[in-house]
Amino acid sequence: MTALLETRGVWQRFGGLIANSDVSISVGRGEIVGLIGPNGAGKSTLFNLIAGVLPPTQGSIIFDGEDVTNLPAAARCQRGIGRTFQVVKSFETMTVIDNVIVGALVRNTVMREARRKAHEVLEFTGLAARADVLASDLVPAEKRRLEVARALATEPKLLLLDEVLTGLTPTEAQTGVALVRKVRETGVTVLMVEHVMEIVMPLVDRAIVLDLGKVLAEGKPSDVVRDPNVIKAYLGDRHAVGA
Amino acid sequence: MGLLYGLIAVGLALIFGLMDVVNFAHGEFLMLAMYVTFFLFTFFAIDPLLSAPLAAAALFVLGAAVYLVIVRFAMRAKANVGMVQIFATFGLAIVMRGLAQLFFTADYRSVPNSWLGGKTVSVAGIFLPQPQLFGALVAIAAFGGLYLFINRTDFGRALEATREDPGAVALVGIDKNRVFALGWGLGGALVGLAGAIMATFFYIYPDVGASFALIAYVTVALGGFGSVFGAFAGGIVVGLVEATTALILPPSLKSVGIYAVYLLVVFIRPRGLFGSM
Amino acid sequence: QTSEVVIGATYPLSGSGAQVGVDAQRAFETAIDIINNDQDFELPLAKGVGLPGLGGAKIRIVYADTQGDPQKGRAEAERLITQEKVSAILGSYQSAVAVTISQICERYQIPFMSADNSSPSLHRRGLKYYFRASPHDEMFSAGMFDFLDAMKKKGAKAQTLALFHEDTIFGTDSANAQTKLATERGYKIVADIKYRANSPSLSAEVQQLKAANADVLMPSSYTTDGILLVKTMAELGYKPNAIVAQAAGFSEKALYDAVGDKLEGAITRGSFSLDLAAKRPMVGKINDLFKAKSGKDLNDNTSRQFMAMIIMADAINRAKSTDGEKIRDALAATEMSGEQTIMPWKRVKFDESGQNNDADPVLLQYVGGKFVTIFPSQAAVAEPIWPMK
Amino acid sequence: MDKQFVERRRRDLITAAGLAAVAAIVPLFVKDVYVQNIMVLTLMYAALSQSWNILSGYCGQISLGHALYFGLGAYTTALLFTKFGVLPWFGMIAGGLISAAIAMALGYPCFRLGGHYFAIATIVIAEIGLLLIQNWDWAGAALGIDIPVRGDSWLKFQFTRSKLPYFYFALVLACVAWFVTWWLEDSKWGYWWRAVKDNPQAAESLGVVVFNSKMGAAAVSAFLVAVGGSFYAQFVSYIDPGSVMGFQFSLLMALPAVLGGIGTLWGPMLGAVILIPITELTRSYIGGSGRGVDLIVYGALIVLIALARPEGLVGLFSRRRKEATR
Amino acid sequence: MLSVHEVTTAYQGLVAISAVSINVEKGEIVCVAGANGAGKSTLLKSIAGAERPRSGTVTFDGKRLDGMAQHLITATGIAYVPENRRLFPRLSVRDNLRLGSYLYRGDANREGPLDLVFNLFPRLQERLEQRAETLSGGEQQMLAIGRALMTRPRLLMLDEPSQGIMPKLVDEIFQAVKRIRDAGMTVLIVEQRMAECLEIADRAYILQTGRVLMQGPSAEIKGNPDVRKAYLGL
Ligand SMILES: Nc1ncnc2c1ncn2[C@@H]1O[C@H](COP(=O)(O)OP(=O)(O)OP(=O)(O)O)[C@@H](O)[C@H]1O
Ligand SMILES: Nc1ncnc2c1ncn2[C@@H]1O[C@H](COP(=O)(O)OP(=O)(O)OP(=O)(O)O)[C@@H](O)[C@H]1O
Ligand SMILES: CC(C)C[C@H](N)C(=O)O
Ligand SMILES: [Mg+2]
Ligand SMILES: [Mg+2]
Repeated sequence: MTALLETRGVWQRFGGLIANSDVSISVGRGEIVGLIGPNGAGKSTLFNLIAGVLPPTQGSIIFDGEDVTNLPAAARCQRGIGRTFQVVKSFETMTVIDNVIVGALVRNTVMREARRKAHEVLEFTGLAARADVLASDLVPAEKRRLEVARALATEPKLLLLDEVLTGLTPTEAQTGVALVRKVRETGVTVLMVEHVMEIVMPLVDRAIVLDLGKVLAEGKPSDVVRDPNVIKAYLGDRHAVGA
Repeated sequence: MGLLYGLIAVGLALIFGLMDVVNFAHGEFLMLAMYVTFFLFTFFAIDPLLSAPLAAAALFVLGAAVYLVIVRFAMRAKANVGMVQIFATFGLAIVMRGLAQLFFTADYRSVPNSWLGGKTVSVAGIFLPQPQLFGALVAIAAFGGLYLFINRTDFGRALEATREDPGAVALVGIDKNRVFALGWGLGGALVGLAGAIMATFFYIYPDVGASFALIAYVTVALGGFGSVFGAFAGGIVVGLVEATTALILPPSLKSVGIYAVYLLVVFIRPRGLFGSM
Repeated sequence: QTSEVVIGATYPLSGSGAQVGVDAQRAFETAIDIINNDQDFELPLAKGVGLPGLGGAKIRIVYADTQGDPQKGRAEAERLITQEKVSAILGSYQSAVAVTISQICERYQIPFMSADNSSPSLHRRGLKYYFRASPHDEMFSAGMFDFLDAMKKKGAKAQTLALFHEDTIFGTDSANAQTKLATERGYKIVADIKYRANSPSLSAEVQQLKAANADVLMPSSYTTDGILLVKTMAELGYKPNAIVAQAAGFSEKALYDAVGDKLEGAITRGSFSLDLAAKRPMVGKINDLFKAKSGKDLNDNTSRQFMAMIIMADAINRAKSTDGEKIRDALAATEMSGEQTIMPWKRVKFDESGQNNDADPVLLQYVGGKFVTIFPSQAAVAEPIWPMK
Repeated sequence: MDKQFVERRRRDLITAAGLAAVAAIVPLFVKDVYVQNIMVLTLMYAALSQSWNILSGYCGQISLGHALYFGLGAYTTALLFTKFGVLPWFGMIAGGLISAAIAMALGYPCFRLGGHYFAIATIVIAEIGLLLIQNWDWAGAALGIDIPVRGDSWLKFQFTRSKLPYFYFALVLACVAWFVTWWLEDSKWGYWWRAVKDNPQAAESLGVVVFNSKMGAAAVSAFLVAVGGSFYAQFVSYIDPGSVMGFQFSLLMALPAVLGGIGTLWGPMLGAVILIPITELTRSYIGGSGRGVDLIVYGALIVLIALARPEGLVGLFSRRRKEATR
Repeated sequence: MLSVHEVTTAYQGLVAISAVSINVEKGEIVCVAGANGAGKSTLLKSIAGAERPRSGTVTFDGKRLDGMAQHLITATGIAYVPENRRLFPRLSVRDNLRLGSYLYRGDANREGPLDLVFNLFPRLQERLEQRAETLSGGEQQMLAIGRALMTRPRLLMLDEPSQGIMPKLVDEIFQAVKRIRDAGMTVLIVEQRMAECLEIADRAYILQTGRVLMQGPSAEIKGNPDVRKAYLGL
């Protein structure tokens, strides 16, 4: 079986700055892959390239066997790429349920269906109680959850999660971890960025480490955290001991 | 002439561009400045050139007051702040016209002969009317001053920051109301200057602002919001386009030329010539 | 019987035409003063109090603001008719607004008199209730060309013309009439400049006028653009040989207050001439009455507004009724000699389309700070100065 | 919760039907033509503002050039009728379609522009339209078009004295505009539009084709406004460029929605019902003085409403409703 | 130094914190912890003047802060880094930092704290001309803290500063907080990462549904079995 997502030699430059340089990664169907790396390593940029916010300066992106490099974001969503934004972008003047309905409309053209789907997703993500609240009234953690809900409502094959589990107490984070597992069980492949090792390590099947725009390391989480380069660039000494 | 559009536009650029607030009463500010100049001239025989600073001061007060009394509250809107501001200032424009008609009557006025009025200098066969020439000089000086003020001082930076996020400037100890009131005051003062110069060669009546408002907006947008230099460049472009389209198109269509240039520019550069936002 | 007759007046009382509307109010008040009180003038209804035909009923006027908008003019006319129960309507400065007001008047069978609208199309729409005592643009223009013909005969240089007109109904109609007459009578139009009304700048236009350098400059502009035109001309160093203007701005005091010093010798057509006061003393006295109210002399517009009220009141008086149809019939039967007016007209008599074809325009020249009548010869008090200054 | 939503929509619909029914019988009691005239204008502005609201309120593309579509509707109808004898009913449809087509053609370059640049582009385009018509002799140029009224006729949609036919047409127009909004509000388009307004980038990521959404909104909005323009031409039976295509008109179209509550279902209606009578009454009853007092009163009212209720007057109602359900 | 007394704050009628009292002494690092929605951020907002308390008092060095305009509170020496950072997105990193020293416009040494900032976050120095909105998530967090330091606060309030920061830097930030304290400032910090936070904090408060559930020296809190279970996930 081919990989669900593949990036082939992807580059992204911002003026003189190289945010992604020759990134080739692949994500298999049904995997949960962690994308980690220092601040400013280019993780969110790579997400933007995969989701179609930006065209890569160079390289191509293959999704589900199709070259989607030149497709706009909306078309990629229709093909099954769902994403969240690290800096949340809720529809502030709309209620939570309406936010999610927008996502649900991609696959449900009948309003009633879309609404039902949206409720289902809210139930699933634990936002049901906040359905009729305006998105602008949510606290940051809830907004991040709304990002996930909206993306899930598009019924993606691949879900890109950019730091959606930050700002949670360890206990709450466990609920988040469970949620991601549940998502995977429904057949969705997950590629996630997260800095909290306590969350990432037990959750992901595989970790890819970016540093300075390049792939620094890749492999099983337990191996990756022992990689001296990763420790030096990313984890710091304490985690070296901890892991 | 272009520079004058520029000068009128620069007041707008300040309020509109730098603060991201639309002032639909801009033309009425200009009208008021012209009346101030007119009355100073008729009652105290103060030449428009001398009264320009007085008009600027009067309009500074007006600008700051309009912000503190009206715009500040319009900005409380949670959604569509822009539209609320547009209509609050639109209402204000109507009120100002009404007040002008009530107090100054609907008569057309004009400052008969100022020191410069009606004189021309001829440079290499091109006639340059002195008032406009002087206006151009003032405009350049005002632009220069404002440019330095905005780009080199803390106030300029504070103004930009306040526009970006009025709710966040308190985090660094800036009083947004003070900054905006000052910004409006300055915008007003520039219009005051423009009005005083305009009064030397334009007629004055309660609705005179309408003739200029649209062209001033286009000038700012053409140059690009948030840029003093842009307003300056916009003014020059508008002046040039106006003069040249009249040669190709019937004069009644000359503003079509300006509008077309605006569209052309923003279709190619969606933020105007020098816009940052 | 009725003790008062209500007449409506629809004018722009705010917005860019407000000044004319406000002046019109003073003109109407002057006329009503004369009608309602006992005054010794050779005008109809001046002597005695009120309208004798209606048992001495007095005239009351109701103003409505059109803001220069046809739709608003229409609504106001309808309000005046249905709520204020006016017997007739006078108006309306802008011809576009007169179009809708006259339509409404037609529907309600209430007479409408154009005091100061000059678009020739107005009386050609087959309306029964439309009247205009004063000349329209074609008549005015004909007067102007009669004058030019006379000047040419005297050997003056008046062969090439430059038209300068705004892009409104007034400007367009005026220019159309002038173009037609120029071709008919063998003049050459070297520049025909149509400009946008209330432009912020007329430099480009004036440059073109200057380049064309016609013998006669013929502007059709309101006060605002008139002032700007003259100032711009001075600034760009353009001094035309002669100016023969289609009134409007060029008959307004405001324009001469502003730029009179640059207009020595400018000529404008008009329907009124203060010089008439020499022959007809009441003209001077009425002018004084008006001046006391407004601080201005009667001019092209205010004199016509004044006369419109007198003529309408006269018709109502003869109709002995406030009924629209009867007033209309009385108006249609109007036969007023020139002496009974303050105008240099032959007489007031309406043709079947409601136009008075015997209202001759005059040409006035601005000399030494006031207007002097220079044409036609029977009204003239001085020889034209040509070229100007 | 879903039930609540369905109920709210049904309640909106019933309220609207009720209001329409009440409005429909009002002229049977109010015979004064002046008041009827105000009611016609109110309904017309309500319809226009409701249509404007679709593009600018829901989809967030602030247009200050809708006078263009209004004028196109008015001119298409009037020209077709006076030059070719085409009945205004067809003219209305033609005007609507032409406007929608032009709106989309203009949208193509304009929708790339953001915020003020877009708004000014709309102003400028409408102004160009105005100037072109003003200089187009065949279309009457500045003289405008005088539509000859020859007695009452439904076919030609002209009536000499009676305002009732106009009233009912305006009522239908307002109802249609409202209903279209109501219907679109809970449709794919409605959600897309609001998403595009709030955050285009997020909308794209959720499969919303932002550009198409804007185009759709522009077409619907322009079509309805043009029908309003056709109506206006018939109602006033005289049009000239300045009075149907002026910039003021674009503002007046937006004003009710802004004061009532931009991007809301009821805002434009509420705004028009309050604003238009004020506009007319201040002019008629205090405008006669010639001293500008009416402007002062009218302008001050606008300022006050804008400041007292920056979110729009509908806030007055919905807040109360929210509290009632709490 | 800072004393919050019985403060109640509500959003549109919904009470978020009720009668919360806390104290911060000069030179202390105080940690406030609690679940999502417990009211931690609301507490900081109420002190900083971003929300107006419904009742209760806030005093800072004997000065009443409640009811004072937010910018004046900043001027008294309290710097607040909100959860959502509130940078000036289209201004450069340099301008964002410079605005931080707005209060010291006339001061010759206005950029004094810059050394400390660059020392803590060298990344910012590399990115001086970049617009704040294009920074990566973590870089934005650094800038927000940096800007706050530029106001030369006596009391620094941080709302979840470790959010979005890579592990290596999280430790550094906590160390930095210590250094900041050692540089003479007092720190009030809201954190989810209680374990790390308690390590550096002198005292801690735990909020639950808008009330103070527990308070005491860090060691004591850390040892509490309920806390270990509920908040440390142990
Ligand atoms: N539009 C842009 N212009 C210039 N530089 C940019 C732009 N967008 C991103 N960058 C820079 O590119 C680098 C990579 O940014 P990116 O957001 O991908 O980092 P990241 O790995 O997601 O980091 P973090 O974990 O902090 O979120 C950063 O240094 C950032 O400043
Ligand atoms: N702007 C707002 N409008 C309405 N309610 C709000 C708003 N901000 C916060 N709340 C509510 O106030 C309560 C406390 O929120 P607060 O942000 O203080 O919690 P927190 O402890 O900081 O949570 P977190 O860990 O998610 O940051 C929550 O129930 C939240 O829903
Ligand atoms: C010369 C003017 C008095 C013309 C008149 N106002 C009109 O437009 O009809
Ligand atoms: Mg990132
Ligand atoms: Mg919080």
